[in-house]
Formats: sequence, C-alpha cells, structure tokens
Amino acid sequence: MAVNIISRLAWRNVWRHPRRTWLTIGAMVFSNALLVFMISIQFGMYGLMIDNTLKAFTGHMQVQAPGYKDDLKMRQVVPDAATLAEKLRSELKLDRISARSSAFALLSSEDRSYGVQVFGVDPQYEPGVSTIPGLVREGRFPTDNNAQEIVIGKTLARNLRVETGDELTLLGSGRDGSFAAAVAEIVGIFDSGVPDFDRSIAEIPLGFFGDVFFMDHAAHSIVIVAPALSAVEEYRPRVEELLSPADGLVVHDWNALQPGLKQAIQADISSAFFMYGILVILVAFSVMNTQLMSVLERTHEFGIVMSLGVTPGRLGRLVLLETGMIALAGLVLGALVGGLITLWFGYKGFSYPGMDQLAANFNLPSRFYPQVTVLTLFLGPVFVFAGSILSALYPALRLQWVHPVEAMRSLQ
Amino acid sequence: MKVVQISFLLASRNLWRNYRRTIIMLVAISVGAWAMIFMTALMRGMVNEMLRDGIRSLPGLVQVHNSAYRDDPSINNLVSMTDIEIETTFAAAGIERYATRVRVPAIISSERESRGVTLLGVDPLRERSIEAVGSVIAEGRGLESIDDNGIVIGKKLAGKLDTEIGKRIVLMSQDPDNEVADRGFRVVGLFEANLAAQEEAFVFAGRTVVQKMLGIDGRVSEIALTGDDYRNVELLLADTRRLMDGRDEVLSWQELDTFLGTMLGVMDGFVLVWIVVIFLALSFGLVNTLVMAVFERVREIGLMLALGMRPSGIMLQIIFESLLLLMLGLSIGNALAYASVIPLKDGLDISVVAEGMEMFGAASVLYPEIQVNDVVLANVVVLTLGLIASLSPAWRASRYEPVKAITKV
Amino acid sequence: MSMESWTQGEKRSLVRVTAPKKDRDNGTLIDGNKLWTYSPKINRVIQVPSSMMNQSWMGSDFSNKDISRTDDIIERYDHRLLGETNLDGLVVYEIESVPHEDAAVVWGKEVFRIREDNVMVEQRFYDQDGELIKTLRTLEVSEMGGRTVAAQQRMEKTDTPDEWTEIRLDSISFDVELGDSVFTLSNLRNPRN
Amino acid sequence: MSAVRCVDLCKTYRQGDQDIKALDHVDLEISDGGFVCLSAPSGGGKTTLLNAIGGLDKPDTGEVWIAEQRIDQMSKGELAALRLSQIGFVFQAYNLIPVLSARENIEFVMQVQGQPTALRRDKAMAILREVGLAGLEDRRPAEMSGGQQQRVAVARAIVSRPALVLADEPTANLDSTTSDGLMALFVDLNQNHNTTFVIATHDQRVMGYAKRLIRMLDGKIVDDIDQQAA
Repeated sequence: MAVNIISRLAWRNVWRHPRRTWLTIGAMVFSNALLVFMISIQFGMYGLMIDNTLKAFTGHMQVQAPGYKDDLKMRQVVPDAATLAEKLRSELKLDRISARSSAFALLSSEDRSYGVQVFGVDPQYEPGVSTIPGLVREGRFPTDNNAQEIVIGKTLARNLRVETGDELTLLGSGRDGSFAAAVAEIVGIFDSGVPDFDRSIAEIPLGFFGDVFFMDHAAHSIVIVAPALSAVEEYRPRVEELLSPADGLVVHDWNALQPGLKQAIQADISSAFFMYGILVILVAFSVMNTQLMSVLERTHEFGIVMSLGVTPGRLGRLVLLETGMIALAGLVLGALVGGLITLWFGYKGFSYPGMDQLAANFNLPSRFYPQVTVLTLFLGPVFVFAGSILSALYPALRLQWVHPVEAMRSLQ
Repeated sequence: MKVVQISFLLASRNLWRNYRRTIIMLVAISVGAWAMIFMTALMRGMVNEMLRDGIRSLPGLVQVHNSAYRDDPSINNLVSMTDIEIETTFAAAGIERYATRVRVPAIISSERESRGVTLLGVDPLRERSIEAVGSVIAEGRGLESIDDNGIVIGKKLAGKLDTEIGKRIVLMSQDPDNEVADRGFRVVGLFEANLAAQEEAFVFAGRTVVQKMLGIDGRVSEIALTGDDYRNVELLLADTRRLMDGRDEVLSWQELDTFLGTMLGVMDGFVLVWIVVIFLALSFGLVNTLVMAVFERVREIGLMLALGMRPSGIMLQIIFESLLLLMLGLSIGNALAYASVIPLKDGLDISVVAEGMEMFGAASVLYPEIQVNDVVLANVVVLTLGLIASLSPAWRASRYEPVKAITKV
Repeated sequence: MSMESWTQGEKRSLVRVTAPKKDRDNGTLIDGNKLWTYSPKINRVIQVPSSMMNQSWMGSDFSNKDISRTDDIIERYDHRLLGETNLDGLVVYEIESVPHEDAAVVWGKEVFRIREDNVMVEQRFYDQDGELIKTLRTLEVSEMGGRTVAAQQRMEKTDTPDEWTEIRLDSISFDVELGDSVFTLSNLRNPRN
Repeated sequence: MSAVRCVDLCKTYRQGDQDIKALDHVDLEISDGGFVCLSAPSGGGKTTLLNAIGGLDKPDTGEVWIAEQRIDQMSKGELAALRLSQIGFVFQAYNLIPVLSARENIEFVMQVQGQPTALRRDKAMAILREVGLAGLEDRRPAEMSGGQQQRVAVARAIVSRPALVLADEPTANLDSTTSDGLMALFVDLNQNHNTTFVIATHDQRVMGYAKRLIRMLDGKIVDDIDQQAA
C-alpha cells in the first residue's frame, strides 16, 4: 500500500521537529482564529447594519411611482395605496407590509419652527416595517389611523421645546401643490440614538396625512419587509406581478433605496480583505520557510530514496502531503480556537473603545454579539489552507532538480 | 566590547549561511512592514481627510457659542459679545486665526426651486484664516468684504436650484421676533467641497448684510477659531475660555462633533492593533527561523561555549541575528511603502463606493498619508517585539550544555 | 370655488371661501407682507412662514406671494416704459419692472400691460434668463360697482399650458366703510360680517 | 605543582534503560608539563574524564582541581572564564566555527578574552605560521582539508598559551602523515612552553608520543604507565 506508506512517512516527517511544526501550526492557528473572529464580527456587523438600517425605516423593498425615489415629488404617488397594501399582504402572506407617505413640512411650536420630513404611516402595520414605533420612549405611538397626532424625535422635541401633550403646527404643501396646514398633538417622542434622525423626522397617522396633504387615498410608497434579507430576490418578482400595469409602479429593493449602505460595506470589505490577504500571505511565507527547511535538511535522505527509484514527483507529493497535514491541523485548530473566542464574545458581547460613538452612525448597538456560522468559521481558514499548500509548491518543485548522487554526498 | 563585536560578526555571517531561508523571511518581513505602513497610510489618509472635512464644516478647532445655542440653534441665542468687542478682545490676546459668523437656517429660492440651507454671514477676510468649507471657489469669485452684497453657494446647490453665477436668488429666514426676514442676493461664486452634502448645505454671504437682513446688528452666532494641529487644541481651548470668561460656551472640535473626536482615537488604536497583529503573524515565522538556526548550529554553539564564550555571548548572537533580519526587512518594507505611496500622490479614486464613503463621512478620493509617528511606531513595535520573540530561542541556545552540544551529531 | 374678499388700502385684504362646502370658511388674511391662513378643519390661524410664501395658494397657480404682495412692486422694482399700444380704442402702456438688487424677488423682470383706465391687461413673469415663466392675463373687462375692472383673469404657467387658474369677479363694491376689525386674526377665524 | 588533580570522581549516564558508569571512583594527578594520553575502548570513560577536567561536564561526586583551583563547583561563568584563560581545547572533527575564516577562528578566543585587535591579529598570523598554515588565513573551514582544519583548531587552542591543552581524538579523521605532523607540534609545545597536554585517543601512534599513558576500562583506570621511565 504505497499511499499508506507515503502518508505514514509524511506524518513521521511532520513530527521530526515538533517545535518547528508547532510554530508553523501556531502561525496558522493565530491567523485562522483571528480571521474567524474578525470575519464573524464583520459579517455580523454588516448583517446588523443592513438589518438595523432597513428595519429602522427603509424596509427590504418599496413600491413607488417611478422617479419618486430621487425626486421625492409629492405628486409621484401610489394610487389607492391602502388597497394595494392589503392585496400584497394577503397574496404574499406577509404581515410586514405598510403604506407610507412623506412630505417636507415646517413644524412649529409656540416659539420655534423646524423643517422636517413628515411621514404618514399606518398605525396598524407600521410597527412591522419600522423600529420607530418601538423606540417611542415617552408617550405612545398613534393607534387611530385618522387621529390628529404626531410622534417626533427626542432632539427635535428639545429643539422645539415641547413635550408630549403639546400641540405642533404642520405647514407644508399638499399633493396638488397647495398650502397644507394642520395641528397635531404630540403623543409620543422616540429616541433612536441617532441625533440626525431624531432631529429630522416626524410621523403622523396615514389617514391624517392624507387629509392634510390632499393625498386622496394615495401614498408615496408601500414598504415591504421580506421574511429575510436573502428572500428579497424571491419576493421581488412576486410583488411586481401583483402590481397593476396601468399604475406604472416600480419596486425598489433595499440596495436601490440605500445605495450608500452596500457601498459602505463594500468599502469596508475591500479594506478588510486587503488586511486578511496580508495575513494569509505572511502565514504562507512561514509555511514556505518551514517546508523549505524540511526539504533542505533531507537532501541526503531524498538522495538515497531517489537512488532507490522513487521519482521526484512522488517526493514532491510527499512534501505537499506533509504541508497538507500541517495546514489541516492549523485549519481545524484555528477554526476551533477562533470559533471558541467568537462564541465567548457572542456570549459576553464585544466592544471596542469608541465603538459606541461610531456604531451609532451606522445604526449599530454599542455592544456587539458576534455569531459563528459555517461561512465565518471556514472562509478565512480555507484561504490560509490554500495559501499554505500553494507556498509549499516551491520547496516541492525544488525537488525536481535534485540529483541523487549529489544529494547523497551532501552532509545534511 | 569585543564580545559584542564577535557576536555581531557571527550573526551577520550566519544570516547568509542559509540564504534561501533568510530571503523568504526577509520577504515576509518586508511584506509585513509594507502592509503595516501602506495600510496605515491609506487609513490615515481617509481619516485625516475626514477630520479635515469635518473640521472645515464645523468649522475650526474651537468654537464659541451662546450656552443655549447647541440645544436650540436659533437666532435668539447669540454670542454675548458684539463683533467689535470680540475683535478688540481677541486682538489684545494676540489671537488672529478666528472668524465670527452668523449662522441661521434659511430657505433659498430661485425662480424654479426652493431649498432649506444654512445661511452663513461671514467676514471673508477672517474666513480665509480658518480654511472653512466654502473657501474653494470653483467658479466666479469669493466674497470680498464683510458687506459684500453677493452670495456664494455650493456648485451642487446651484444645479439643484437651476441657477448660476450672475443670477439672483432670494433668501428667507426669521428675525429674532419670529418675523420674516428676506432679501435678494446675486450669486457671485460657486464653491466646491469634498462632500456632496456640504455643497448643498451651506451658503455664504457678507456678515454685515446678513446681520442687517436679520436685524441683529453687531451680533454673531459663533466664533470659530483654528490652530495648526488638530491633535493639540488644549492650549487654544484654554486661552479662549479665559477670554470668554465663562459667558459663553467654548468647545473643542472633539466635543462639537463627538463622532470625529472618537474617530481619531479609534484610528490611533487601530493602527497599533494592526501593527501588532501583523507582527504576531510574522513572529511565528521569525521564531521558527531562529529555532532552526539554533538547532542546526548546536555543535558550534557547544564549541563556542567550550572555548569559553559566555552564554550571554551566545544569546547576543541570536538576538543580533534576529534584529539584523528585522532591520533589513523593515528597511525594505519601509522603502516599498514609500514607493507605493508615490504613484498614489494624486489620490486613489474610490468613487465606485462614493455614497458608502459618504456614510463614513469620507470623501471618495483617498490620499494616502505616511505619518512619521506611524512609521516610527511600526518599526519600534516590530523591533521591540522581535527582540522579545527572539529571547526564547536565544535563551535556549545559551543554555546548552557544551558537552551534549558538541557530541550531538 | 367661490369666495369673498375685502381689501383696504394697498396693504390689507381678507379672502374667505364660501363654496364648496368642504372648503367653506377657509380664509386668508394679508397685512403687508404677512399672510395668515385659517382652516376650519384644524380650527387654527396660522401665519404662513417665509419658506411657504412661494408655494401655491389654495392649490391654484397663484403663489402665496402673488396673493399677498400688493403694491410693494412700486417701491422694490425699477420701472421703464417699453411702449404704448392701442387696444379696443384705449392706450395700453407696456411697463417693464426689474426688481432691485436686494429685493426678495426671484423674477428677472415682470412686464405689465396696463390700460389707461388702470385695468391691467397682462402681467408676465420672466426668469433671469428672460424666459417667460407664467402669465396673468385679463380675459374680460367689465363695469362693476361703478368702475371698470378686470372681471376675469387667468394665471397660466408656460410649462403647463393645459392647466390654469381663473378668477372671475361676480360682483364688487368700492368705497365700502370697513372697520379695522375686518382685518384681524379673530375675524379671520370667526366671520362677523 | 600539579596541573590537574582528580579525587574520587564518579559519573553515571543513563542510556536507554541502562545506567552506564562512565567514571567509577577515578583518582588522578597530572603534574605541570605533563604529556598524558588517555586510552580506552569506546565508552571507556576517557571523553567523560576529559570533559570533567575541562569543566565542560560536572562529575556526580568527587573533586576536580586545575592549577590548585577546585572547579567542579564553579558556576558556568567562572568555568567559561577558566577555560578561556587557562585551557585550550581540541576536539575531534568539525570543531571550527564554519562562518569564520581560519584567522578569525583563531582570533575567536582572544576576541572573547578582549584582546586588542592588532595584537590578536599578530598572534593569529604567528601561530598560523607556527602550525604551517601561512597563507590560508582567509579560508573558511569548508575550504580546507581535515588536517588543515585540525591544525587551525590546535592553533586556536594554543594561541593564548594556555597551561593546559585538552584534546579529544585530535587525529581521528586524519591520515597518518598529518597525524604525525600534529603530534610533533604538540610535543614541541610541551617541550618548549611546558604546556601540559591531556589527549584522549585510541590511536596507537599518538600513544607513542606520550610521556605517560593511562588506560581506562568501564570508567576505571586500569593502567598508568610512565613511558619516559621505560
């Protein structure tokens, strides 16, 4: 059984210098563990970033009039939005679909005025597509679709010098361009933790919005949250199918709605993967060095074996097999250590000084609980493994030029 | 010391004994050092640009406001001193790089569009000293005096308003009595900013003109002061606090924009972590190389011990060998990093992810910046940790029993 | 839609909607360059802020500014007589009015055509490139309340020639004695006359 | 005065699961200017004894005295200093430092002793001439024959004129002519400089040069012959 002998030989050779082997494995374990941990955090953060950003407000998809996304013109509407939303809910068997309208309006209290984006939201379904209803810290979210009530952000409340129970005047222009005005009672104040958001957004019931801004049953978008981010692609054509062609509506997915999000992630991924690449390269050099040593010090031995008729090719495979064994050990141990570290932080939570500040900018919590998935567990280690095998090619190929007699004469 | 000399000689000779191994290790260290410095330069470039943009739009390193202004940025909350008092006070204190500004929310209208903006009434001569947003004029001219009748708006805003240089626009805001304050202005210049958002957010007009329009003669919303080093604002902050004598709120840029402040700290931390991580990845190879070097030289080491060299001499040899390897690798890596930054002098265009970068508050052209202290840090960390990492093999080598070492074949 | 309007001097006027029912009692009070609006639906008088002045007045092609700005055009513009023409036997003066540098007016110029009997035949709004943006045209001139007035006017935007807003005068009386109380906020809210 | 004195030396090695008595109650005294050959079959204890005398190895029990100093309880540092100043070593094969040239190898000890460069160089060149290697000073060990290497090793051992030279199988890898040359060098040094030589060997020809021949077996001295008297 030649294979058996070769692999046994490889195994013995691996342990000829246990210290050296362990150091090489150590390099792999270090890098692998780091990669597993970092990638787990990174991917987890992206997930959260997407999730939090989208769940906060945007949803996974939105049905809109063409052009509305870029112009936000009042007259670019989804006609009879409530009916369409209801149709989508029942046909797609999804709860988390809600119609929404928005307008720029001036909010005035007794002595202060600020321009904000006012959203008309469906009190019944909005909590399914947005986290804002859940972020109401003071008071409550409206329940009656026609109530003359408003919820505003904490910062805005402070700037307007108002609290729940006070009245605000809304001034804006309606769908037909006419002057729109209303008075609403502040029933809730939300705190999203993002000052920019808390300063610039107010929500009122959709029915009330329709009255104030002369929407006539129309709305600006229907927000849809799919069961999972990955299901967006599946649901999108189904939503498109359910739209009446006469309305000429379009479906935008989250990437179209929040182009910055994916790009921020791409930018982060490319810089992170540059760093990971460097780590893999460094490990590869370490392996190359070890395997080169291992080949050089066995020149004499290889000479003997070759003179017995073993081809250089087979010896090359032996070297690769040895590397494979070391790399496999590195992969398994690295994934294990990395997995355990990640699990530990998944349990305890991970934080970095200053992270809370930065995290808030990307809708992230200040403590992060990374999770291990098969992808995060093996993505890094597999690259390290591949890099190690590649780097062993040089020592393995060197063998092809070894001359048996010269090799035997060599002292080491 | 002769022992040091001979140890060094032996170390340098030994380094080339197994040149393949040395070269592989050198390449690894060079790549590591290059990555440390190059990556840091890229990140620094991004963050510094971010900080500069941020500081430009604040603007300044230190700002003075009415203490109620931050909570309620209205025209009613003005700085307690009049602009003349400010001028005399600051001149007496020898502070020159500052600007006083009126800052109010306003509506800008052209024939076709209206937009919400922040109207800044500025003193253009003073403004130049703080290098704020709006100082890069793309078309037309900048404001020329404190009572310049013209207005400078962002290039992007001009596009949105469908207006251009030479045309008039109308600005509307509120005076302290909540009454409408409006006025027409002729667009005299368009400015350019790194961040698209800034080009749409700010418009600049002569301070006196704005003060007159709003009916707040001689009063300003903010004083922006700047200095040479954004890392070091304590002195400026203290000076200004003393001058304002507790009447107004004096804050540093870190306090004004906590995101930016944190960013700087996080970046410093990140650079160190990155350097250490790279080093650790290298260290296994380094220690391995040294262990092998010791291992294959056991006989010689035994011989030297037998001849009367002290164990410390042996240690010194191994440490020298390690340091030589590191220094060589570092020099190559440093040189490579400098070399790879040269072609990127004009910036690395990453506008494919421009909107993503804007989310970070960063521009879409990256100018790598090699900072001397980062380079020093990288080299010092590598040498120090490298020294520590080589202690173990060196110690082991020095502990050999000469007899066993010599008799080992 | 029908409405009633009271005007005193050149600065003050009050407009109130009388029909249809859904818009009944919506009102606008103008005093100088300030404009208040009242809607029974929200039962509140609101001063229209500066930012809203350029917006459409009650969904029409008139802006709030068109409504509120009465004759400050005389002070804030430079005027030039372009020429005289004859229309229906009357001399029509064509006047070009260019706003002062610091006037809060976005138009490049306005061109008025005014009959010698003070009836405005046409008002054209140009942007700063000299492009016509909108036109207010008098369609019908008649005798009413003892004077010659523009009985039917149409505001038309150049971009959307298919849409316009017309104002037709059903009746008008002049020299009516109006108390100061007419032009007050409380009157805007609670019509007493 | 005795150059070397050993009292009741014992040393046991463990090899596999067997205890091997390398030194078994050895008593020995070598006077100044002695020229002693230690001979024993492999594993007879001669290398162990030599190492004990040179302070390279510590006996389990017993005392070792060099020039009236007890060395078996000295620290490593003291021992290093002692070897540096008083003892010269010549080992079997490969006892040069491969990365140093012949001259540098010879200078090595002096350099560690801290002698000035110029003096060191002069001495090294002189000793190279003395051992017949003039002109080879810049060769690395790998570029020299076994005999030349061994002569460099001897040169290094004697260059600082130690009182005692310990040599372990110095001729093991040399042909007979070269061996003779080397031994002649030893004898010359012994006679002209009164250097004490202790040479472990199983080479009969080497033993012929000895003034005193000590035979060992299983860690014991079994024979001690004064060849001058004979």
